Amino acid sequence: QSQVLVMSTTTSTEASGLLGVLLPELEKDTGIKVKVIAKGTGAALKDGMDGNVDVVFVHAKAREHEFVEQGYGTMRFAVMHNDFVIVGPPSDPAKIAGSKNAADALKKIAASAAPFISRGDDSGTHIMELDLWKSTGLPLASKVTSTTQAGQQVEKVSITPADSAKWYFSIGQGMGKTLLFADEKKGYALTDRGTYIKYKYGSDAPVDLEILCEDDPVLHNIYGVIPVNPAKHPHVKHDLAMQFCQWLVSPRGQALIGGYQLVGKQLFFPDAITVQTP
Amino acid sequence: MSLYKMEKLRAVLGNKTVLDIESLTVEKGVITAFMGPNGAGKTTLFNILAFLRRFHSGSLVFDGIPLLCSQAPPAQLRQRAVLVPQEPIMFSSSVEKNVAFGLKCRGISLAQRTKQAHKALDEVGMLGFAKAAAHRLSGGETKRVALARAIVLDPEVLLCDEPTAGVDSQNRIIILELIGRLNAQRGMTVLITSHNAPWLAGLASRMVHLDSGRIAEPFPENTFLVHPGPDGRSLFLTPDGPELVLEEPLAAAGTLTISLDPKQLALLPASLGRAADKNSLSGVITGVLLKEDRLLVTVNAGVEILISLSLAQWKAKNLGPGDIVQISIPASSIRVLPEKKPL
Amino acid sequence: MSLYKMEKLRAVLGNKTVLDIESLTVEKGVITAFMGPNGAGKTTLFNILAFLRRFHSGSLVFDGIPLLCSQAPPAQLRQRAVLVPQEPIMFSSSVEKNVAFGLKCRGISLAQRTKQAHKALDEVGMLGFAKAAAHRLSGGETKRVALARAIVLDPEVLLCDEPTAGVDSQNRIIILELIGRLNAQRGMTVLITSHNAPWLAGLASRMVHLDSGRIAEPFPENTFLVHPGPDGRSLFLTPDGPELVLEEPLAAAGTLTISLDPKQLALLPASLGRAADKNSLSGVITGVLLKEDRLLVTVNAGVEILISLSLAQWKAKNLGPGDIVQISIPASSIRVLPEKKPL
Amino acid sequence: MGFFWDSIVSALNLLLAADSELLHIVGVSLTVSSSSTLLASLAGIPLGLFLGFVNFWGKRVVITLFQTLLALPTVVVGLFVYAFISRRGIFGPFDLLYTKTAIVIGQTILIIPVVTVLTLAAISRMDRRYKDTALTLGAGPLTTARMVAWEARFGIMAAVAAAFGRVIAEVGISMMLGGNAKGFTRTMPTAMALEYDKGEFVLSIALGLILLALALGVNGFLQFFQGRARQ
Amino acid sequence: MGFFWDSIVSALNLLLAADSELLHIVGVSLTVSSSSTLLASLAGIPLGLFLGFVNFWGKRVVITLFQTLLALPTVVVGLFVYAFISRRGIFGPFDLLYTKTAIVIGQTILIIPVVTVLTLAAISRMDRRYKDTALTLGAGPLTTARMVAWEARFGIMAAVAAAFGRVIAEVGISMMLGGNAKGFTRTMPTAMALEYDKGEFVLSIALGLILLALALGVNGFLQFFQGRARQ
Ligand SMILES: Nc1ncnc2c1ncn2[C@@H]1O[C@H](COP(=O)(O)OP(=O)(O)OP(=O)(O)O)[C@@H](O)[C@H]1O
Ligand SMILES: Nc1ncnc2c1ncn2[C@@H]1O[C@H](COP(=O)(O)OP(=O)(O)OP(=O)(O)O)[C@@H](O)[C@H]1O
Ligand SMILES: [Mg+2]
Ligand SMILES: [Mg+2]
Repeated sequence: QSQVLVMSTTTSTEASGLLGVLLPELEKDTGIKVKVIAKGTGAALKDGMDGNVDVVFVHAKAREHEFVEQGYGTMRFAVMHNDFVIVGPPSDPAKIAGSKNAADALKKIAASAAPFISRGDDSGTHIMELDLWKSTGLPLASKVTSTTQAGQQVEKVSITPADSAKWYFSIGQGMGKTLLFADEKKGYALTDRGTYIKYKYGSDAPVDLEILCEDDPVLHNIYGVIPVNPAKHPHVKHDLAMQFCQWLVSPRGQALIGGYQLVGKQLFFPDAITVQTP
Repeated sequence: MSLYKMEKLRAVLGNKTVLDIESLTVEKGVITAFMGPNGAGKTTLFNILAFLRRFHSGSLVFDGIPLLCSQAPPAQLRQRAVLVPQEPIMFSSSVEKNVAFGLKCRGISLAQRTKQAHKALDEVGMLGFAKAAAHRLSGGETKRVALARAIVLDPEVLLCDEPTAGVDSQNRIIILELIGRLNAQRGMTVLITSHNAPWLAGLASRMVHLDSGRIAEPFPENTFLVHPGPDGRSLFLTPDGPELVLEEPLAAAGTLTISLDPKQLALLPASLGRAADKNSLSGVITGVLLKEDRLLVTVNAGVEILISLSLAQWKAKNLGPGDIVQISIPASSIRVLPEKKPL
Repeated sequence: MSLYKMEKLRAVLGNKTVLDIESLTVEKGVITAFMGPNGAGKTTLFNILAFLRRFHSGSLVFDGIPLLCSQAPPAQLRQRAVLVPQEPIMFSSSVEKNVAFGLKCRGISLAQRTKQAHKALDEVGMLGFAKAAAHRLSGGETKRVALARAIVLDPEVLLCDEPTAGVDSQNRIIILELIGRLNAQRGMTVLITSHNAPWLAGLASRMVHLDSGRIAEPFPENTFLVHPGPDGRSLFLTPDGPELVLEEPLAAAGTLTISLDPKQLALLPASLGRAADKNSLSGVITGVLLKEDRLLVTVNAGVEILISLSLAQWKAKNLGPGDIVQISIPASSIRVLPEKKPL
Repeated sequence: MGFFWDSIVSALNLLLAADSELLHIVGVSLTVSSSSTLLASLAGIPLGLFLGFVNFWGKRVVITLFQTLLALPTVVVGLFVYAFISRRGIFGPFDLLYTKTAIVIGQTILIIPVVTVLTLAAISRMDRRYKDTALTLGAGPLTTARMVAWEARFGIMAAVAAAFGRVIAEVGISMMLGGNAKGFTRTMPTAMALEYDKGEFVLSIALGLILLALALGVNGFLQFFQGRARQ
Repeated sequence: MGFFWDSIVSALNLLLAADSELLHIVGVSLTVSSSSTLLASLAGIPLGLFLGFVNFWGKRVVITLFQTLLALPTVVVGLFVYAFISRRGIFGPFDLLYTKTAIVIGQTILIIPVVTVLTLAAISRMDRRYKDTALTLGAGPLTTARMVAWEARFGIMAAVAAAFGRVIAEVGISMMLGGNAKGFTRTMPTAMALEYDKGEFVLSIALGLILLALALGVNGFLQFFQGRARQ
């Protein structure tokens, strides 16, 4: 029982099948069993803040740093990255095929008013998408919802391109659902490459979408792992968590990550060169 | 000694006053019969006296214990009075389990309660059905098992709401005998309702008549449904039968109910009167019954008419069953009964 | 003309043969009464004859139409025969809507059916309840509305399963008269059951006796529950009552039922016999009834005993109500009745 | 428990702001779930009555199957309907996927067994005499069924209420077939699921409270009428 | 429809392989949902009986509230329980979050209203004479309630069946409180949801079919006993 580590992570690590390869090896090497709780990045981090898990494995760099700075995590290990691509229907009504500039591509999509499907769920992908929209310089609409937290009014801002009601679909679902939606609506979407490969080549009903924009350096998607701080939650298994993180960034872990392939394509690129400390 | 004491007891169902009893006492150790037409409130009263329903106002005292109309009836009193309802329902288990149920509630052991249940079933002639499914019995069988289910508890008070309706003639006698015996031997207080006046009269020490929720005079004998003639004064006992003439014309039309006072009717040998006379019917003596010190003579004149005579009067006439006679019906003996309307 | 024709009709409920009729015919336009103890199968038979239940084997022909036991009863025949069940249930709407329901099924207009429903309610004396909630009526009221609900349809065949059980004495007469009238005036075929032999005898042209599902001889009169003495040969009519002695000792112990053949009993003036004699009881004549050509004399000897005499025999004795007499009960007149067991 | 207090305050704030987005979501929720409840009742009540009244060979098996379908997972229903209405499916040309209609179809399939089984349970306990009375008075099978259903109306209403409760709070099918598209097919429960995914627990619960308030309104309304009908 | 054919074949393959992972998931599903059904029945049936029998001020309001709770969203239940059992909650030290116990707690809360409302519906249609008979024969309130419940047993069984169907196919609470952790708290529906997320539709449906087969087994078993009890 004491060898069981509880980890919350984003759905992509589990849904891509990566953990299915890593964890059995981890158990062989270290005897650590990992209880995986997969959810959205936001919820996964929240689990860490509440001390429900021993370690978090997510991809939202800015929020991860914040997490460590606020003392919820002891340190962040950069583990790997994959990249985002913009996909769309083969007919490509916005004519973005071959583009290497994501912001440009989005501008064209907005101009053509072709359907664009957004995750709309505050996930790493969604945050990336919003950053891209901001960098296009197009007018953005923001909507404020106020809630109360600990008695304080808190305002939540949600941002969409302006005047996009007809073509911008914010569906608040996972990556796979977003691709299915885009397929159905013959629309564009920002996706991580892994999920796209899975839905394009590894599915019983492959989506009819093509990669139309890739290789823009801003499209990198970086995964990090953070042990939860025992100073905040004394019960967490910090030692085990550290052991797990170190195994992930060790040559052995990194090799497994780099070697993982889906339908013959590499999905994740090992990143663990530097170990950052707060 | 009085067991139930009611004063100004009122019960309201829906928005209808179903029971409105000025004052009534039921004695301990006695069989009291409740009679009255449909809707008189007998079942409602029994439900209240079995502590199953609240009443609306007034006072009810049971064996010195006053009951409040504002509160649910006290549960512990239910152990002392058991109701056999008018339309009993069986739990869907075996007959013997149904009969043993009350004993189980009283914590009697299984062996003991099976024995007692079998004895009670035997008393109502249903022992052969002990293992049968109780909820599939016929109407009369259900009635009898329901009685067994109550008497097996040997309660202080037994309330039987029409215990013999639907019961066959042979078992009716058995049941009546049983009820009489429970009262005579164990001193059980019995309250009973029925629409069969003759046998109730034989069984009960006291008859209470209810009508429209009130204690009332007993309903008269010799009651007939009649069809008024076009003039509003003549009445026909059957569509083509004998005609009676009233003293005053009727206000209303349509069929109505009348009663003939048996004491006011005169019985004459056929030779003395003429069958064609108004208010005079001819018929055959079909029965002579001695009741207390009077004779009740039944004459079949198309319908059966009852005439009450003193023993001396009867002897003087020298008549017997099978003789043809004339009945003379004075207009004053005809009473038009009020139509029943819901309160 | 025969309306229902049954041959070897068998009905099985659960795993009990409830009905097993060799052969029976019910005539058109006639009132046929079905009598028999509880559980005889009357209700089961009526349900089959109203096309509500299947039978198990044998044949049933209705008005020339053969019915198959293998198929559900044909729905269209139900329009021709209407059942008033033993324990009727009301739809939870008003009384008048309940009565008008069948007319609605027959596509009669609202105005017309309300009018007819009111007329039928008037006939059973329930017009005052037209707007009342039908499912809240008292037992007897429900019975009467159920009858109105059937007769308003003016069916070819009316099946009444105990139409007067629970109905008050006044309305019982009204209902019987009504049933008689429907038959006499409209030629309606009526099948009726009841446990009240006397009035059924007056109403019906034919009596059919059922027992344990079979057509049977009528149940004998003078039936008593008796308690055998310790020797197995003496019987006590009541625990401390008169004693009867059998010719042969009994095999079984426990209470049992006997019948005394009214024709074998002898009636003697009190002076001629001694009350202490075995099988001789003394009592008072309480009634004399003429039935067909014989006289039925009721003697109260602790229990009521019926003696049947010819008119000549009676005249010769010169006895009358109120006289004290001796009844002599020959051992041969005592019949021990078989106990009823479920089939 | 400051958390729940926050949620209540937030719920009130949301309501007071009468946010047009919120109103749209509430509207979609109500339309979709009342439509599917209505459709499922139109199918399930007659089905339940049929199973209760008509005897046929294999009836027990059919009843068992319907009882089994009480456990119908939303993913199965979702994928099943998806296979028909996605662009590649037979009904693809109707362009139904990711519309309210699609949610209604899926939810209706989901709750037909609920309505059927509970209707059957309600009428199978009814006194047999209701049926016999209707039949002997000359009612046809439909009228007879209607009379019995009327007597069992409170049970059938409970069946419908259970079905409505099931769909108004339903997430899976609404997500899969509706797509949770903001301004189009987002319902209260999918909005809640989204806020939860984002870690916005307070907002999620606030929406849940509004949903319950809504259900309370609907039920209070029905109770009121039920109370009047009972008199 | 080759899709469904594939699913059926896959389901059979999975079953034939008697995959230990699959067996574990099935085990978790059955344990969790039968526990929560049992607990909810233990609470909901007496509650329904209580509401059916005991008159008190405000009873109609309480019934309306329970009817409203039929629409209880899984997210609300999930977050509510989460607030108590997460490390920060009062019961944090018991370490319940992401365990089977947590799912059972949440599911029990979810279906107590279902059992309560449907039990109430079942007994409120029972002939009043059952109650009166038990009372006059001297039964206390508990025995009386038990007798009436016995007479209404088929209705109550339908209530329990509906509740079981609800939880065996339940995703939201199982995800939120169980965490869908493989080898620990993964249930059939959460496994299906995961496979669906991964785009493994065939596998997802195959699991759904196995789930339905399981439910069929449970129901067939109950029907069998019900049939015997009816005789
Ligand atoms: N819930 C109710 N609402 C309105 N009226 C009612 C209700 N229950 C009973 N009644 C009426 O109250 C009256 C008395 O009913 P009750 O059953 O006490 O009569 P009863 O004397 O037992 O009649 P019966 O001889 O037919 O059995 C009847 O007229 C009946 O219609
Ligand atoms: N489903 C059943 N299973 C087993 N036995 C049954 C079933 N239904 C009825 N019976 C039995 O069949 C017999 C006939 O019942 P039925 O109701 O026809 O009698 P009945 O002549 O109408 O009696 P009553 O005079 O009491 O009304 C009864 O002994 C009853 O117990
Ligand atoms: Mg009564
Ligand atoms: Mg009968």
